[in-house]
Amino acid sequence: MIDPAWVSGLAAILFIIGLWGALSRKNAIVVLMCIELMLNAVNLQFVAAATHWGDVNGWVYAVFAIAIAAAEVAIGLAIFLSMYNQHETISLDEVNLLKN
Amino acid sequence: MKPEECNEIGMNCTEAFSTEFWTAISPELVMVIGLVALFIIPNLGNSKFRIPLTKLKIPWFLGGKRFAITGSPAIPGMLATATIFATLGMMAIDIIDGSVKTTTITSGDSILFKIDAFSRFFEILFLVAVLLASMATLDRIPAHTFKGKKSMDEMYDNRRQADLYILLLTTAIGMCLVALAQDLFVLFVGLELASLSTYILVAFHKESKSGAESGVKYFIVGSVASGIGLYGLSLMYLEFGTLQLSALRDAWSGTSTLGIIALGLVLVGFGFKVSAAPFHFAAPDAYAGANSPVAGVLATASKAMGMIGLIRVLVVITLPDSSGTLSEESAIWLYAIATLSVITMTWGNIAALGSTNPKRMLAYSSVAHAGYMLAALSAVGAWRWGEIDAPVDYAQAIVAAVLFHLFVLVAFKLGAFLVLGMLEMEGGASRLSALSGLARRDPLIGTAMFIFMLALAGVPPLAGFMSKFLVIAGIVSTSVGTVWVDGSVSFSDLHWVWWLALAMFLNSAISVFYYLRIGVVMFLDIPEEGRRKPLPYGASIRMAIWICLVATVILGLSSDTLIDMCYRAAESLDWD
Amino acid sequence: MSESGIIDYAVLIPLLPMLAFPVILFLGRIFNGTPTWVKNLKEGGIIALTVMGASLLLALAVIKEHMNSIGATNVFTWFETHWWEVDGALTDRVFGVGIYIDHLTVMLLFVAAFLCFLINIFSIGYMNTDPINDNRNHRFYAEFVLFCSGMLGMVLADSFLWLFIFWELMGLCSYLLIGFYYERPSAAYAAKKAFLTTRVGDVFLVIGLAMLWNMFGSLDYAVVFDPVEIAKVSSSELQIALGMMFIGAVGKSAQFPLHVWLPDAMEGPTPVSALIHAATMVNAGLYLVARMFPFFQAADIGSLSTLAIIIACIGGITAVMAALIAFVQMDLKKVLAYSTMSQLAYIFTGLGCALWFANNGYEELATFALGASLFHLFNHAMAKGMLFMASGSVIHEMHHAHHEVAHHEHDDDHHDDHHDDHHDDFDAQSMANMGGLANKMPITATAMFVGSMSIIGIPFIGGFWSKEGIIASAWKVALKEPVFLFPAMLVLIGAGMTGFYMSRMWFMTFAGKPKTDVAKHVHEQTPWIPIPLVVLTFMTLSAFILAGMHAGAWLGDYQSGHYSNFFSGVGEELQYVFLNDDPFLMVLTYVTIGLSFILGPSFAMALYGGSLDDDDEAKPWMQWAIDLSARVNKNSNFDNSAWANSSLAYSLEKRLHFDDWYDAAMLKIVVGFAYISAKFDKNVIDGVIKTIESTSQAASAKLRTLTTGSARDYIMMTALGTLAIFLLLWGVA
Amino acid sequence: MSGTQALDIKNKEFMLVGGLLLIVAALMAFFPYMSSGDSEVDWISLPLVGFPIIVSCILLAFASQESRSRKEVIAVPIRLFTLAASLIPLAISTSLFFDWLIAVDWNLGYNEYALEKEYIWIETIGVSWHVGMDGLSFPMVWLTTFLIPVTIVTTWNEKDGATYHPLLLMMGGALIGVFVALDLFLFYVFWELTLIPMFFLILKWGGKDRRYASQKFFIYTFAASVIMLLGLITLYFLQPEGSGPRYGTVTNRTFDMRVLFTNALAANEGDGVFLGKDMQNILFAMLMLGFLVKLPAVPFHTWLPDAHVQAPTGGSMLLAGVMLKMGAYGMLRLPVALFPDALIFYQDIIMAIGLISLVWGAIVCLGQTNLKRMVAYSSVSHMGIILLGIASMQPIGYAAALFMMFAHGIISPMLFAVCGAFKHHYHSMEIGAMRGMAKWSPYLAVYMMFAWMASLGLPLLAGFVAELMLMIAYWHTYGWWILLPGFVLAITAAYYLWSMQRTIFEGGDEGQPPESLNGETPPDITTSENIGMIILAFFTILFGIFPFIALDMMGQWTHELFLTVFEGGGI
Repeated sequence: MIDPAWVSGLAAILFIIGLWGALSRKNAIVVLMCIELMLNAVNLQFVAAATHWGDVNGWVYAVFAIAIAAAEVAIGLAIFLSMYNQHETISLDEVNLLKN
Repeated sequence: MKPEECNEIGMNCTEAFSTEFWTAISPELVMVIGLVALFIIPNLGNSKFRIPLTKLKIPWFLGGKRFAITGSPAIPGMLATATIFATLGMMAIDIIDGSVKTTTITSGDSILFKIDAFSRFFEILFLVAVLLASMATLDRIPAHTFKGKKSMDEMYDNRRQADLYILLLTTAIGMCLVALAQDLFVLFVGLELASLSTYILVAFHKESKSGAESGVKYFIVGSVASGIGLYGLSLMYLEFGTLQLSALRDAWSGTSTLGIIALGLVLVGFGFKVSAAPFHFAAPDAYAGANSPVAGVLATASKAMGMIGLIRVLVVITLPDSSGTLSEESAIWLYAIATLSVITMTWGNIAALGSTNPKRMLAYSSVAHAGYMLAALSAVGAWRWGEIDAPVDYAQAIVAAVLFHLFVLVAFKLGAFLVLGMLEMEGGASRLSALSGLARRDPLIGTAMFIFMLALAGVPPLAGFMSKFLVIAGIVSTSVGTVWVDGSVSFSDLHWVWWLALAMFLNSAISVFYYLRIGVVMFLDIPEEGRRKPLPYGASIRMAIWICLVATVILGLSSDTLIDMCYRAAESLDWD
Repeated sequence: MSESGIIDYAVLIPLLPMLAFPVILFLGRIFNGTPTWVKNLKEGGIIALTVMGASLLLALAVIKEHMNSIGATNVFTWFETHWWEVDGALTDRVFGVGIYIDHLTVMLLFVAAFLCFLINIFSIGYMNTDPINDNRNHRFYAEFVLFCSGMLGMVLADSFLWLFIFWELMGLCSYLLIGFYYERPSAAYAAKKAFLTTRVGDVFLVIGLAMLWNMFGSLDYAVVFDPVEIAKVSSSELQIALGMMFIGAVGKSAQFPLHVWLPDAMEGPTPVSALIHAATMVNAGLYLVARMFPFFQAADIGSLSTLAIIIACIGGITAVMAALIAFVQMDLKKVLAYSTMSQLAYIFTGLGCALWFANNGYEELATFALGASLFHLFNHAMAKGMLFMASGSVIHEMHHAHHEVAHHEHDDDHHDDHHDDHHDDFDAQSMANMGGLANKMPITATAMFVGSMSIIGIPFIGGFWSKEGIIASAWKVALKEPVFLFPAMLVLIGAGMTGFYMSRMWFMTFAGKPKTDVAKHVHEQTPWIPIPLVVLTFMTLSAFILAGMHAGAWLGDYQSGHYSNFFSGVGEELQYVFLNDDPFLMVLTYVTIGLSFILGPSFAMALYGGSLDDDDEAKPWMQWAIDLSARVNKNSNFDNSAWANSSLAYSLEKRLHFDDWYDAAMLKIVVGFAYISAKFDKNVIDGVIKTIESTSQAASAKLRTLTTGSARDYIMMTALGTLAIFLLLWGVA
Repeated sequence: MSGTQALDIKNKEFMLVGGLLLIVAALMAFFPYMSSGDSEVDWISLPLVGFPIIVSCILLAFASQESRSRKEVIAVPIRLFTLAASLIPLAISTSLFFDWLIAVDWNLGYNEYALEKEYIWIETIGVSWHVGMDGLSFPMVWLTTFLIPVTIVTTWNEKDGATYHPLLLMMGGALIGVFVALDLFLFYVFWELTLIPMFFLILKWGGKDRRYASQKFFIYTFAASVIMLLGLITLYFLQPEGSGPRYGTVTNRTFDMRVLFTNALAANEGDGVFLGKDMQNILFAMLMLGFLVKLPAVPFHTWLPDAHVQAPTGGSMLLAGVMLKMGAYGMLRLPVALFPDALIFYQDIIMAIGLISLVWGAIVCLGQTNLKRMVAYSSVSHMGIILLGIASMQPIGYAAALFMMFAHGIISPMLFAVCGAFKHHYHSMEIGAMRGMAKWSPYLAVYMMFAWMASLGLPLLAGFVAELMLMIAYWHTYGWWILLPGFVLAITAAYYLWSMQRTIFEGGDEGQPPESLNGETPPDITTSENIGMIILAFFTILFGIFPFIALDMMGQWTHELFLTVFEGGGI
């Protein structure tokens, strides 16, 4: 069995990659994917921690987190769609009518 | 914790899905029922279901040509309003005698929910906010939905009416979950439910550029923030092996590095919800793009939801016990929150100073208010970490002040958004000039708006003054502690959080400037071209504004009951 | 000490005129222009006269009652307050309002009430016949009675506080009456100047009062004049306090260096000049200084001498300076104004002497000097009141004559052109336009003749007695205190100068040929004007009798009974003046007489004398003087052009530049500074506030640019915020 | 659509229902225990404070619902009604003053109040509706009740009177509330409440720059008063905990001033120092800051000229007449009495501020070209006298400060009434824009001269009494510094006389009307202005000649203050 520490490390790396991606990419879809990456890191972490503690709750948390992520994707894509309809772009940098 | 155990220590425990469980959460159940009804009722029609292979048609009622009565565009709103009203009524009956029976809902070893004064208080707060918002949208479809001018009838035929109320209800349910949750993850799930609903609500004007844009921004930043928060939770789980509040509270140690990292990440997650600087950036954009009642809900209920999280994490989990053994090294978040509070309130106020979009201005002012509440939380921290000799009542009073502030915010901040909502009904409220001459066009609404502004600024005897007053009084009381025993005090004896009170006061002095400007514009300026006529009627939104107005005044004049309620709510948290 | 009797009604003396003030004002406002109001009530003049008559009668009754006794009564308590003593105890302090009557009060009360009444009569003649006053005479009478109230109240007051209160009331009325012709810029300017200049003095008076109060805990005469109390306080402090109060007196009595307002005050109607700026109000300063007498008596020997010397010196300087300026004035009233200033200065010198004597233990000499001073005050008030009224009569008739002449021309030239535009450059007050009026205005000329003689000090007439007394006193002090030589010399020289300018005035006005067409048409008209002139002429001449009572007896020993045998008193007085035991004083008398009676008038005759028109003949008691002047003028061939063109003469015409300097100081320095201050206030003090506002607005704009509108930046900020939280958490942990 | 039509409720019904709700709520909130307690009639809460505010709210609500064209029609009855309503407090306070009809014992010791009434308001934090009056507050209460009807009459013809006059009435109620409050919280509530009607008065009826002025006025004074509030809250928590009806159930402290004073007096007794020297100094400074801005004292005065110049006549009259006195009242009520040791500590600073206000105000007056601005700065100057009185540490100085408040409260409204009438009839505020006012407007000229003279401290008018007492006290404490106040007396005369010279006087036979009139003949003042000003003039004279009417009461208060606070405090 893999030491949960390694998994946590992986989760951390995933999270950082996700975060980095979220703040460096312009494409909304890619950003959404990066957010998913962050959530995946969370899942991994939960699972690893559940293993570490031998606690069933962790797995439940992970399942719930997956569900949340799924809902988020659905909603996100819908919103992006409407953005695309209006702005005809999915580049986050070009959508800045509202500011100041 | 086993039910038997918790019964032993005097709590009323009940296992999930047991009979008692259904009674205990009956108010929330009403909402769920309402939600289901909202799915079904507008869709009732004359469709028939043909039993396969037969010609027998059984009336199926879902779909087809909608019935005139149930298909009326006014129905979803009324249904949602009635649902929330009923829920509120049930909760009110629950607490009418002043004390909430504490019921703990467990699932196996873990405590899921706890129905106590604290959670009931917040539930009422959320429901009032959502109720007002749904009332305000009753006889109007959110503005900018139609680009072209359409008749009211067409607007009412808009099927999205139902969507709006469904989302409002899910938001309410999510928020109630947050209030009830005794497990950080459950709390987060509720938070996500509410968040996801609000993302859609913000982006509800998908037909307009600003609607879509604000939705996107709010969604992306919100998701990142909640992702960070969730990661923090997972780290916390990794470190302590549980996300149960009571267990975490016992396990929490300020010396654990992973714990501190987790705390920081969780703070970011909730910080976004309360729109604390620098996590507030999406808020002004979101408020500006969303329709006003929804923005009002974001600024009040959503903020309160974030505040629940902060209170749970900061006050319940990470506050050291009274033994003081952990006192010095665990004063970990005191400076962080204090710094954050000063930055937040100053940022909010300064930014609002020059803002010419009333909605953005209200958004920034909401940021500032978040700062005030964070300052209050710092005082709670100082109570434990500042070697202040004061009983627990002091800290409870501060938390009560925060609760009071959150509650009355619903009255005047949401009220202000509702007034803007009225303006949106005749086309846009994104410029200051939209408000010009409002007092002349409609003295009642103008006066109401002015009173909301004064309340936001903290002018007595309005509710806004009372709330600020209580918060500051809380901070000062902590910084003073019980030094009076000596009869003689040196100024240096006071804890440094006293300066937070000063910062708050200076900030509210700055804030008067922009609140007052609204008043000046309303009372002095000449209405814009094309906005000379009185405002459209809209009985229910007027009613909502009136409720807000009366509450703003009454909660200022006669705040005793509410303070009491807040105090009891604060007391019911786990102190020691 | 309260007693019953007529003194209980003394409060009515100032109160009646004070109550008449609103009555006249409002009746005038309501009935303005109606025949009854104009004809029968003389636009309020009759009401004023009635009130003043009542006051005079009451005053006479009070004087009769208290001629030889001190009377005091309390009217009401103004207010009470408390004082925290040095030892921490609280004591009650009462500010009362009351009446106090002693010899000084009696004297001034008579002067004030009597002259107010007479000048009221004169006013009815003077004011109501001048069309320029139509519809505003009620204002005049209202202010007039208010002034009288102030004057009477001041002399009757029982404390320095109420003295000051009425003093200021007079100041207000003076302001109002000088500015009576409000539409004239010169009048407005003069009114402001008068008020402001006296205000400067008043400020010091208030400070003096504050100091005095702090020393005695009260300002009531009954308390502060108590020798026991005076002995308790520090003399040096007392001297400063009294000095401060004296500055107030300097302002009110138009002494150097606060004298600038008095000549300008002649912008007011002539009755006002007569009443306020000659006969009564300017005496207030003298009254105040005379009131200080008990302090000087009771204080340590010599401890207050410095102040006495200062008072005398101020008097001396003013006496000569004013006389010098009077040399060159062409305006009839201005000459009288400077003469007033000069004569008041004499009285100040006399008071200075009296105070010096009192403080140095020479009781008798002090009484004498004080008596001489007050007697001069009396004489001067009577004579100068008369002179002003006479001058008013002249000016009034000149105006009338001018109107007639102008109308005549108009009627000849343009029959249809009827508007009143003869407010041309003709100056009815300039002596250059007069001349030869002696036969046309016999009563006026006589009055002025007698008045001038009294002021000059022609032997046996009015002011002669008192002036001799003052000069003698001054020299008597000078023999003991060398510093006093300065004022003593000045008053002596001043006597000669008085002779010159008063004679000059009379000769320029009444002798010689009429200098203008207008002067030929002058004649006396209304009966109201001569009455007071005649009365006062007799008053002035009868100073002989009063002299018999010896002014000294107005003070101190009340029981000596000088009234019973005033003829022997006259004998004593004559002997005192002309055949004094002290050869020095005797010589001094004759020197004075020589200067004032011979030298001064001779020069005046030489320069300005001349006979009347051939067919005119003045009354015999004046004709001789005119003839004499014509002869002197013819024989002397005196040429004063060198002197007239000198820079000194120019300076004198410019009133020694005092006004210019004061104006410059006020306008350039004070107002300039005020303008700068106003700018500073607006731009710097308020600028700070504005800067805060603009800075925060700018900060707001800056801060809001951080909200770029790009979601990526928001995420970035969120990440940065996360880092910041970590840092903060770590910093602690 | 049709379904929602039935739900449409007209604004009026909303107003009716809501208004009733509000009134009921207010009554419930304020007087929960009204029926209980002693049987004595409460002459303060409703008649003096509640009545004006409630009446004006109702009138305002009523007027706001009328259409624009109807507004002029209803203005007349509303004015009359407002006037009648404002006379009721006046009648009550006057009869209290002279002990007619209502028996009042004004012979009070320190920390004793007449007509004291107390109802618990906010139980949780120990706030009660505690009102009462003593020698310090009662003259101000009377002044306020007196000024309200006078102001209403003077500005009878102000445009949009249907809302203008009720606002004045509301202002009066709030101001009275400040003076009668015996609870720190209540005091602060009314303190801020006064801002709102004044804000509207300036905003809606003000001059050209009213937008700027009204906001500046509001923000400046608000900013200062929040600092004061922080001081009050700190003070609140620095008191011993207690229990009882006045004490908060949550905080265990009370905002009650009587308790506060009792504590402070007990602590200050002898050598004791309430809260300690350091804390006293801090709190004193914080409280004073709020009061100094309100007063206002240099350098915190710059809101005043702007507010005054822009404010309508009635607003200016009340602002100068009563609102500025709130600052002085607050000082005497709280910091001076609570922190005598700090007072000694700051004595010279207070004196310096007072002196600077006095001198600077006067000098700046001299440099003004705007009549109203000049008068505004003269208020700054006169308020300096109050500070000097406080710094003098003599009962007579305190009495001077009190009487100055009172006298200035009568004189300055007249000053502003004159300015207002001038503006009204001459359409200009520039000094020297015209000459010879006495020709066209003799009444106005007379009132102007009267007011100016009263303000420059002419004896027999109210202002003099205070100046005299101050000079006496000041010499005692600060000696030759007295030359500066003396200098100011002269400068004050200078600017007033100079301005009169350039308005009332001069102009020749024809006069020089201002250009702003475009050749029309200026009228004299209206009857209502005349009535208002003559009332003010009458009282100026009355209190000038018979100051004891008000001063004895003030003297009594200062006596008690010194006896109890300073002597008892062992200073």
